[in-house]
Order: sequence, then structure tokens, then C-alpha cells
Amino acid sequence: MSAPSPFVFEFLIPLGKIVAVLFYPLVMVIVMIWLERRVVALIQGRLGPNRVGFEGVLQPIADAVKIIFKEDIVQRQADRFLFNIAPALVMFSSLLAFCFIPLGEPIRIGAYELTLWVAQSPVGLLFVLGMSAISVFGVIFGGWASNSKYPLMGALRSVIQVLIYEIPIGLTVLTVVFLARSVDLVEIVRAQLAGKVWYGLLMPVSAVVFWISGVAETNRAPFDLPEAESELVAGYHTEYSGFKFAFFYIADYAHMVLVSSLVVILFFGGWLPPFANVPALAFLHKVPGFLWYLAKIMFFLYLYVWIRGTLPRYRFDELIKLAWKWLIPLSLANFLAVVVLKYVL
Amino acid sequence: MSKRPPGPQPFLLTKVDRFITWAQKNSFWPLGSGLACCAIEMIATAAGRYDIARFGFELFRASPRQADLFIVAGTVTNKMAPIVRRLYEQMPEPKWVMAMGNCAVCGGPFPTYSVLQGVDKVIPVDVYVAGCPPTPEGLLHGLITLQEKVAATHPTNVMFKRHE
Amino acid sequence: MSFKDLELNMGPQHPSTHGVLRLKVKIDNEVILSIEPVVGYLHRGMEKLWESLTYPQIMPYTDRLDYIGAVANNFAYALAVEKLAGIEVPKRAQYIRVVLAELMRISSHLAWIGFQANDIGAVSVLLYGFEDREDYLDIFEAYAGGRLTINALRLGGLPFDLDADLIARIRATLAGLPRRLREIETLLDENRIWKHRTQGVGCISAAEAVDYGLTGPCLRAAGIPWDIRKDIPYSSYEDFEFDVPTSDRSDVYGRYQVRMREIRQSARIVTQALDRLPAGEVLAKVPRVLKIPAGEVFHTTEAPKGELGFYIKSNGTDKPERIKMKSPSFINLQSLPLMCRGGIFSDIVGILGSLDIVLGEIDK
Amino acid sequence: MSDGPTGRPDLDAAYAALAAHAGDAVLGAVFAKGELTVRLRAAALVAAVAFLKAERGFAALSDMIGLDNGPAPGEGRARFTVLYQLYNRDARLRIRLAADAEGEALPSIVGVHKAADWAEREIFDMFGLRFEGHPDLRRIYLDPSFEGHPLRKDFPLQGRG
Repeated sequence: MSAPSPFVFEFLIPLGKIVAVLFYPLVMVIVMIWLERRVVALIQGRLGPNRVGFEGVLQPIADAVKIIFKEDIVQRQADRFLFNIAPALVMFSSLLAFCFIPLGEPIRIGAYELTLWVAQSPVGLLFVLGMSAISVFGVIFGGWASNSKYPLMGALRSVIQVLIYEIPIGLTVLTVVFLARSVDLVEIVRAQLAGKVWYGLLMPVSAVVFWISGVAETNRAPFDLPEAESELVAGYHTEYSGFKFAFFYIADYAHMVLVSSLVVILFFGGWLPPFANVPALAFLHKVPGFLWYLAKIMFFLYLYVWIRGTLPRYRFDELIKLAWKWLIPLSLANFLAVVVLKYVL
Repeated sequence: MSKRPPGPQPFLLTKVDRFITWAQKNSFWPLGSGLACCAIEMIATAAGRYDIARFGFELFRASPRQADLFIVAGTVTNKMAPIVRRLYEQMPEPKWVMAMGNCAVCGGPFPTYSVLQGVDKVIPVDVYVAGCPPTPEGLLHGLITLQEKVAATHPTNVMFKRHE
Repeated sequence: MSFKDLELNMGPQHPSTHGVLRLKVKIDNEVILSIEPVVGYLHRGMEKLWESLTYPQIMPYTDRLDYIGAVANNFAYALAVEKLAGIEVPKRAQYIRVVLAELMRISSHLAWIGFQANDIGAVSVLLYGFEDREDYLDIFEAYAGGRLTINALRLGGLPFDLDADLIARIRATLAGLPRRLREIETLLDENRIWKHRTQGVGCISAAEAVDYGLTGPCLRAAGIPWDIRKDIPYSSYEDFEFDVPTSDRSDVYGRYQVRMREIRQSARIVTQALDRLPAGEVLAKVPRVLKIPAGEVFHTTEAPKGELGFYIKSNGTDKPERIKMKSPSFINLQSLPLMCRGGIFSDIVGILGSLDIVLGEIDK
Repeated sequence: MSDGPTGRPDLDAAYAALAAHAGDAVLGAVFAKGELTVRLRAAALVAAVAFLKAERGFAALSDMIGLDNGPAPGEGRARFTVLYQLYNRDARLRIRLAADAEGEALPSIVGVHKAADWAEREIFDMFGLRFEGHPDLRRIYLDPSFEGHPLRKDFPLQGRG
């Protein structure tokens, strides 16, 4: 058997991975939409979609196909260029961030080492955070270009919310970077293996603050003010229809998957099984790391749905108060405590 | 929908039609618009006992731009009629309208100076559901009837302008 | 880009205006500068229509005024006509009317808690409220055959008697009520976000509440224990023991507390009425063509939304000369701008929800 | 037993005080079905309502009712009458004031009872009665372009046109 040509290694496999990275979040989004509708229904004492396909699993597909064949309306007073580019910006910035999300340790196939990420960068974490912050441009472009009042208010709320909650996110991420001594997502997970403990258990405050801020960044309940239905109709995407609206809709869920992935990687050991260093539990390593990773992010995605099914919505001033009065001081104090303890111990 | 083209429908397009209508009929996103009494029964249909979500119709959209189905639930007055019309026009094609309740069907028990005698005077209606108000079962029956209607359409005719 | 003096138009098609209400809102960033409710999008001309109908024909139309509490409207109308025509309603019918009206009050308040929570973002509570409400709709369906607009009363009494099966069913439903209410209260009472959104929001002083003519739970939440069932009793309400819940908070949370307690008091009244149900007829002798001598009457009752009254002027024929309905929502809605002053845009929906308006009876 | 029009001492006392205050503006009083109706001259209406609110505890306006006595109401009768339902909650008393509109206009009582704001707009909309001194007298239910006033007896039920 001859070794595959470099063409395969240099071109085909990366291409395959890029396609996979495009589809993995989309598949997760479909799963997430179905999960959300079923779980919220169960919380509310209903059944949820169960007619289309087995237990309604084809429901998101039917929705997607339908929405592709919907008319695309660009109203006359809209700024056409920005109106068209906004959904794409939101969608692709959240999909692009997935390039740097590692799904597991490299797999050896003969002499070739197949890495489970598209790109590994020494500044991967910064890139992911940056990309997720870029999507807010799409939101404000969309809100502004619609030239309508509710979308504009929704977009402004969204920008303020994302900007404020970037601060606690940055501060909590710093603690992780500080312990792992790396900004590379792969190295951060490895450092948790070497350090014998998940950072979420070591620094629970960081994990909780990051998660709350992450929920706020994704504009989800109880922080779903930018699209608060009872106030702002549909928020920044009020004027969008058809496929462009689908982009916003999908990006919303992709963003949730991204935040869940980040929580898992930064605080809950990525693809590592629980208690990775306990010899008695070594058999847990037999399960592929990818599955551990999936199970963990499913837990956090479920948490999103659970919160949505339970809590009312924050008011705008309370939302800002929560960030300035609680999360930012807390994350600052937490950061100082980590630094001090690290040097004292 | 358009007039049927002459001759039989090509095989491939029939398959595509079936696929598209399958998606469309299983994913009506209703416009969250309630006018009067019937709106309460519409909400009751979304609640646990009747659960409209089983069919995938629970995503009541607040914005008409994202809705497929306009359930006119209640009395349409002359003051409200222009707004109903505008909401209909804001919805993207393909779109469907259900007149829920006797008021929307024909003005119901209000033959007065301020009530529009049937919403079909301002927008085209696909399905009429009688009742004052219709029970949730009635609303669901109307939706299933609409599903049958959508399943018999040929979206590709519109797309490829295959009508004369 | 400035947000000073931005004018927003909420409704008549808006997810949280409870039907077809339109609010013209002026905001400075998120702070409300002024707010003006515009009504009339559901004006069906009922009062004009009634002048061409006979007295019994009008009864079904009253169902469609406050369509969440249909029996309460029937009740007020029937009492007004009976007072004008001098019809004596049998004691048993009076008791059963109280049972039906109080069950309707429970179901109306359950729907209200759902809407209110939904406006504030707790979608699940909407569905809990509606799920619990179904049990009461079942009772009405078993009694009169309809779910929402049931035309449950007749002039002079009732169309049907309560049978033992139905009484047992009502008792069973009420037995499950405290648990259902606790479920909702667990989600809301001590919820930080819920408290933030409701406490200190939509305040109105007792003096202002009287001046603006507030009635019902909104007035009682301002600390004034005014309940027509207690103060000017009708239909044998004086026979029953019940408290008039009040709150001195006078904000959205206060109105929430008052309504939750009222549900329990209503259950108490129903239980008493079923325990002491007198024997006898349920329908008085009323002539088939009811002609009422010239006269006028104004009779008010305590409906779920507040003081619901009918003014009827007769002219000796079988049709009324004029009927005017005093709708609680119409008067209560007037105070919305006052309650919203200095508030934040998001508060509007919460305050509007706490008023518990129904456009059907506002616009008539 | 009181010798006033109602036979109820508290209501009679209120009526006597009103009669003393308004003087010859009181045109008459009717007691029927347990309800006291006091007919007043339109000119004295605001003062009477304010007096009842300030001195006799009738602090709540329950409702305002417009009446159309027909296009030809007869000798000495005005076409439009407005009824005011007032509450004294502490004493549990109800009183009804009636005022005939002279020239399709009446003084507004919004200055006394805020609750009268929309009620007067409603009567304006339905009957075309103007309320002098109302801050913002517009149609409330019907569209501004609507012609006619539906609750007038000569307005057809199904509208004109």
C-alpha cells in the first residue's frame, strides 16, 4: 500500500475539515432547536413537535426548507448594502470561530496525525473571543439598516449588553490564561490534564461569572432584551424575512453552541473525561474524547433551555446593574485572589 | 396559487413540489395576532391541553415578516381593517390566511356600523373556521385542512413561471 | 444618533397589548416621557345594537364584552334587568350564580397571571395558568356546553340546575387549586427578577386611585378595601364569609398578591355556597315576551376586573331604550399614563398587564 | 324615618345638603328602585359635583351615561341628557345626577374627577355632545374620519354608506 500523496494531506483533509467545521455547528444548531422546543414544551407541560419524523426530529429541517422558499423582503427605506450584509456577518463570524475549537486530541492514522481542529493558533482564545464580538457588528448593522424603530432599539440594547458583559468575560478568561500560561485553546485543555484538576472546580467563581456573562452575550433568557418579544416585537431582526432571518436565527443558536464549547474548554476540561488523573477511573479514557466533549456541551445547552423555561426577563437597568455592581467587581476580586493565592501557595 | 399549466406535471418537479409543500405544511409559523375573544382560544390551543406545538406551529412570530400564517382571530372593525390589510401585505410569500370565528368569517353577530362584515373583504382567506369562538379542536381542524390545501399546490409553477 | 424624544407606536398589533390596544409612547433612551393609550380598534357598536334587541337576546352579547370572565357580564346584566323588572330570583339560583361567578373569577385570574408573567418574560407561567384554567372551562362546558362565551345565565335565574356529579367535580377541582397556586408562586414569589420587575413599578397613591376611578384588584392593591360583594351585597353574597384582600404596596407586585389571594377567597365562597345550597327552583316565572315599564336602573357588581355595571333605561316595550355598560377596564386603563410616569420602557408591558384589561369591554 | 325624598336618612341628608348648596339649580329629585336621581341645571353641575366630593364624601365617579331623548324630545325637554353616577364609599351611598345639555354642550367635570376624562370623550364620540373645558376632546372609539354620532337615535344601526 503506497502512502497517500501530499495532495491528500495538504489539501483534501483540510478541505474536509473545513466542510466539517461548517456542518458541525449547523448540525448542533438543528439538534439544539429540536431540543429546545421539546424541552421547553416538557417544562410547560406540553409535548412539543412530535409529528414530523420520529418524535419530531425533522421539524427543524422542515422549518429550514420552508424558510429557504420564503420571499425575501427588503423594504424600500432600508439601507440595502448593510441590510444584506448584516445577517451574513453574524452567521459567518460565529461559524468562523469554530475553526479554533478543538474537539479532541489528535488521532493517529498510520504515520499521519489527524488533528480534531482546523487551526491551532497560539492566540486561539483571543481569536474566538474576537470573532464572537464581531457578530455584534452584524446586529447593529441589521438594526440600523432596517431604518425602523424597534430594530434600532433592539440593536442598541444588544450592543450595550455585549460591550458590558465583555468585561467580566475578559477578566475571568484572564484567570484561566494565568493558570494555564497559554492563550492556545488546545494547550489550555492540556494544562488542565497536567494540573490534575479542571479549572471550573479550581475557580468556581470564574466559571459561574463566565457562564452568566456568556448567556448575556448570546442574548438569551433571562437577558434576551434585544429581542424581547413583549416589548420590542422581534428586536433587531424585526424587518428580516426569509433566508436572512434564518441566518440570524441560526447564528443565535451557533453562538450558544460556541459559548457552551468555550465554557467546557476553559473550565471543564474540554475532551477530558472526569477525574482524568485518577488511575482507578482510567477506563473512562476508553470513551473517545470527542464524546466527552459533546456530552459536556449538551449539558450546558440544556442549561440554556432550562433557564429559558423558568426565569422572567431582566429589565434593562437591572441588567446593567447586575454587570457593574456584581459581575465586574466579583470577577476583579476573583482575579486578584487567584493571583495572590498562586504566589502565596 | 397559479393556474395549472397545460399537460402533466414533469416527474422531477412533482417530487420537488412534494418536498417543498411537505416542509411548508409542517411549519406554519402563525403571526401572533389576536383581535378579540377568539385569540383567547388560540392561546388555549397553544397551551398544554391542546398543544398546537405537536404539529410544529407553536412559533408564534411577533413580526409579520417572519410569519407564514395569519390567523385572523376575532372581530375586524372598520378601524382595524387597514391594519389587518397592512399586516397581510407585510408578510412574505407564500402566505396563508385563516378566518377564525364567525366575526372574521362574516361579521358574526355584529351587523353594525363599525364592524367589517367578514375579513375576506380586505384580504384573501384560505380557510374559514366557524364558531363563536371555535373550540381549540376547531382551530386544529382548520389547520389540518389548510395542510391538505398546501399539499395540493405546486410551488415550482410559481418559481419557474410555468403558468400562462 | 440621538434617542431623545423618540416616538414609538406600540400596537394595535403588538405582542403585549392584550388585543388591539395602541399606545403612543414617547421615550428618551429607555425612559418614558409620555404615553397615550388609543382605544377603539375593537369597537363593535354593541350599545347601539342592543337598542334593537329584546332583553333576553342581549344576554349572549354580554359574554363577548369581557370574554375572559363571561359569566360576570351575564351576572351584572341579569341583575340589572331583574331589578328593573322586579323579578325575584329563587334562592337556589342566587347561590348557583355565585358559584359560577366565582369559578369564572378564578379562571379569569389564572389567565391573568399567565398574561402578566408572559409580559415580564416568564413564558412557562402563561402555559401553567392556561393549563390550570382548562379545569374550570371543563366545568362550564359540562354545565352550559360552551368553553368561553357560555351564556350561562337567564333572566330570572338559570337554564340548568347543578347536579351532584357536577358539584363533586367542582369540589375536586377546587381541592387541587392550592397545589396549583403554590406551583406558580414557587416560580414567582421569591424570584429576584420577578421582584425587580414588579416591586416599586407602576405605583399609584390611594387618593389618585380614587380620583382616577380605579376599581377592583387595582383599587384594593392601593389599600382601599372596596368590594361591592361585601359593601353593597347582591345575589346573597351577604350569606358568605370571605375576606377582601388588600395590599399597601400599590405596585404591580401588590396587584399580583391581591389577585392570588382573591383566587383563594373565591374558592372559599364556592365551597360555602355548595355546602349550603338551598333546594328549590332555579328559574323564576318570567313572561316569554318581557316588557318592562318605563324606568331606569343602574346596577353594579364586582367582576374579576373591577366594578362592572349596567345602566338600563326601559320604555315599556320589550326592547331597551338605552343600555350603558360601565366597564372596569375602560376606567382602569385611563390611569396607565399616571402609573408609567418616570418609568422605563420595559415597565409599560408589566404595568399594562397588571391592570388586567380586556379590549372587548373597553371598546364595547 | 326621614321625610326626605328617599326615606333613607343618610341619603336624605346628602340630598338636603346638595339642595341647600345648589339652591334653585336643583330641578327635582326622583327616588326609584333604591336610587336617588337629582336633576340639576347644567350651569350648576360642576359646583355641585365638587361640593359632593369635598363636603359629602362622594369621591368616586362611577360612570357617566349619555342619553338621547330622540330628535323631537317634546316641549321643555332637551335632546341630550347626561347622568353622573357618584359613590360615597365610606357611607356606601350612591347618587345619580342628571343634567340636560343646552345646545349640545355641557360643562366638563374633568377638573373635579379625573375619571371623567375618557367618559366625556366617549359621550362626545357617541352623541356629539361637547364638554366645555375638557382638555382634549377627541373621538375615542371611532376613527377621526367617521361621520355622525352612532348612539343618536337618528343614526342607522348599520351606518351611513
